[in-house]
Amino acid sequence: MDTRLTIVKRAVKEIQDGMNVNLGIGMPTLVANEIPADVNVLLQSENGLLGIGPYPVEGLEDADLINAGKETITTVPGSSFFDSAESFAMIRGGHIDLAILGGMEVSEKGDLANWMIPGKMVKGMGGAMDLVVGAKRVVVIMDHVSKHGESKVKKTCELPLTGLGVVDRLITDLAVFDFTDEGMVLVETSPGVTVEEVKEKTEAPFIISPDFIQS
Amino acid sequence: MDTRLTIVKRAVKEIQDGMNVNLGIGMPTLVANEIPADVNVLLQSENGLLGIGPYPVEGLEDADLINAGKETITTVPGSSFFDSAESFAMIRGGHIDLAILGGMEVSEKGDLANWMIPGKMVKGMGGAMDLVVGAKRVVVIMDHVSKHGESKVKKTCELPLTGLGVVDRLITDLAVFDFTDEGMVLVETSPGVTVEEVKEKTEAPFIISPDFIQS
Amino acid sequence: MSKVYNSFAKAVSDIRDGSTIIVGGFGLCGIPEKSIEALRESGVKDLTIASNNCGTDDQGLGILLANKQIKKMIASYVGENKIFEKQFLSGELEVELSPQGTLAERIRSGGAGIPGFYTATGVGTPIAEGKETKEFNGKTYLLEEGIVGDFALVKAWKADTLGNLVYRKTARNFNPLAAMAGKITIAEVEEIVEAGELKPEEIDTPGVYVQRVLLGTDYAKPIERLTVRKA
Amino acid sequence: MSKVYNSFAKAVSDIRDGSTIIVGGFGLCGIPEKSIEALRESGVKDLTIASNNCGTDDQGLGILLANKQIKKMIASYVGENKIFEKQFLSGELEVELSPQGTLAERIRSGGAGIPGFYTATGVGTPIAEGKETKEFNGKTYLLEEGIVGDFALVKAWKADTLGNLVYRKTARNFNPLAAMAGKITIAEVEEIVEAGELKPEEIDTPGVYVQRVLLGTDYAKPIERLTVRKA
Repeated sequence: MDTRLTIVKRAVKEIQDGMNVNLGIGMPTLVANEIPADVNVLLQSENGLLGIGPYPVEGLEDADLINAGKETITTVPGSSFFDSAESFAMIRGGHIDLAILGGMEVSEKGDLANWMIPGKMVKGMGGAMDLVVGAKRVVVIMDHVSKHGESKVKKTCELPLTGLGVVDRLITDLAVFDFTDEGMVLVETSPGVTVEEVKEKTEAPFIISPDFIQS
Repeated sequence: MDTRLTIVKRAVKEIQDGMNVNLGIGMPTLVANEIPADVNVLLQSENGLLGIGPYPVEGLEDADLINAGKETITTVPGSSFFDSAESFAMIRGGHIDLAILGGMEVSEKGDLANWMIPGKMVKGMGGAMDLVVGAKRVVVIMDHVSKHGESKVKKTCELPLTGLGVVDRLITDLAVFDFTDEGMVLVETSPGVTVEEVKEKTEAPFIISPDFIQS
Repeated sequence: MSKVYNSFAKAVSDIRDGSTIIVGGFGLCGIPEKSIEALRESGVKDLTIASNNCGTDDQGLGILLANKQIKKMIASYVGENKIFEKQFLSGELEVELSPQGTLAERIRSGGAGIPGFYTATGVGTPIAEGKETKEFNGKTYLLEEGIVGDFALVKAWKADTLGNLVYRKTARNFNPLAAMAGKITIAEVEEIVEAGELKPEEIDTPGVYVQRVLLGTDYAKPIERLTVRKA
Repeated sequence: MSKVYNSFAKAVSDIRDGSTIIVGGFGLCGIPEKSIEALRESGVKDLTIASNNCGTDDQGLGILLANKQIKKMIASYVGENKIFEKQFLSGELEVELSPQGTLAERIRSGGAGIPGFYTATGVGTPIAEGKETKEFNGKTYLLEEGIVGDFALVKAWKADTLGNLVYRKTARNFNPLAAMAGKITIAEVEEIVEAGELKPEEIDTPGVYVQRVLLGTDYAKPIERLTVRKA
């Protein structure tokens, strides 16, 4: 199983029946495909839709019906359209149960950086800054280690922040962490991954949960 | 002609073709009946309707369709329903061309008092404070002199204010005043009313417009 | 995952003494009659209620006043109620008057995660007392704060089982805003349909704001000022 | 009192160099294609544009960039545009990034007469630099200011002759907000009907916000990311 699929399959467990969920662009979008049929959720798209359905059947795509990633989509029964101010009233006002976003760096205090690399072209934060402060629960999914072999789980984020102390849970290809008043807590490791390996590849210090699960 | 009708008939001249207008509760509501058939206006009701129609035919009243005065009404073609936040976005945001409100006192600086008499029960200001700061043009209609013979056009309002310097035009049974950077300006007197009489019954000092009209 | 409750008594059973409740409606139009009745039956006290009006002596929120269940009222106009007057003058009832547009926006803001906003409404009036002001482009504005309710009671026309709501005519008024601002929003309606039967474009309040949906029957829908013309 | 214009050139003819324009749309979905084209033809310069995105190299607002008509862009995401990157890096183009929800609320606020509001969005990030903060209940919020446009360009599905607008699906997005915030709002649509043909409850944008209505034809409606499944 590639690391992306490992992460996505773990992330989908965060989704519970009855939730309203916002999935970020990129890897988080893939989580939608893994939601079990008996789990009823409404997926929110911040451009103005609650109740995203699957991609349209070829030829039936509609340019007026897209998600926040600008992909053509469909709607599910019970969906609703609204304007972008209403959409972010929902997000900022704490009505979205769960947001799953990608990350570039997460700090031990739950700070998140995922929108800007200094020196590179600034593309903009889109709705990410609103989502991380507004959603009831924020789960970040990302590779544990960068392509250059550096830990992306930092003592302090080096990249400009998306939000300060906003991450509730971090899911990487190696482990799952929670961010609590006591600090960063290791709650799981992925199959075949030891706590030693996680320690080695994590710049930030962490404590181990009493409920720690070795997969 | 009673003084109410004098005022109402003068007030209706403020309404121009194509305007969106809010008429206050009480005497201002009567202005609607006097709008000429060839003048197309949309009347706004701050509870959430643009396009108030006449009272319903007896037996066809609908408890779910009322104006801000809680009277049963109808709608005109081109009307729209919306919530109260949207309604006041319209008002506060300067999208209503004209508001006609009743008054208790108006000062020479265009301050308005029309919601509260100290010592008496406070009923509340409803939407009046929003209307006077938001509408593009605010016209107040009221009797010139109180039942006790006192001028209601004051140097300074004695009653608690609804708004500070908000009145564009005041129409009474005796006269019409504008409020300008130069001060309060007499622009018209009612039929049979002399400038002398207006001066006598007006506590506030005023200047006479170069375009003054003696009716 | 249906949000439909069968009992109003059960739907309001976790509203406790001292709760803050946002209630939809304008005058007696679009008020959550059945939830208000259930609240009276429950007997909870010391409520803080934010609603544009406070009913009449024997209708709407007036029945909670008569039953001495309201400690504080946040409203824009309370003129139709003698019991209100009596309790206010005796000091039993605390009142916070908020201009109607400010109140509507404060409730929306509460629901939208906005703790405060600036408005020109009320500058230079008694409403400005004790409030911070700030200048923007040389003009003075008041800081007004968002309102969040422990609960919100709203009345809609139709709901689906996911809590999506559609309102009827001017019975919409404060209801969509109240729905946004309740931590737990209880919606009563005249018809409940299956998810998918309301068109995505006709929904006024997305179900994400609504936790409980109830079917009400025999709505009184009192008319405060019957005004008609001859056919 | 019809608000219908027959010429896009005429409808944008009073937009001057240096104007601030709010433009609806999300990506290339629901963008006012014809008004943007008319603006390019008019050649006005030094525009400040507030819009969630800035089109692509050859679509949407991108064609105004390519023609060097934009001085400043207020947006939340500008990633799809190489000309943008070039002009930004050369200093030709000024950019103000605003988080998407903050941008939507700033535009709504501008239209609603609210000069500023507080939000937790962006606290502790580069977006907070130079902005006032304030605590509410022990939590820090940023002050964000409303945006008002000299003009707004919006795209709707249908209009009536009074300027009432109805949007289609997710092509609604920023359009109703832009409509509120333009001193002069120019709406282009795919169908114009008589006043009274749109139901009062289906209208998304009341005509009070709209000054000019135009019928557009041959909409390109480009799809940025075509994603489909097999039948």
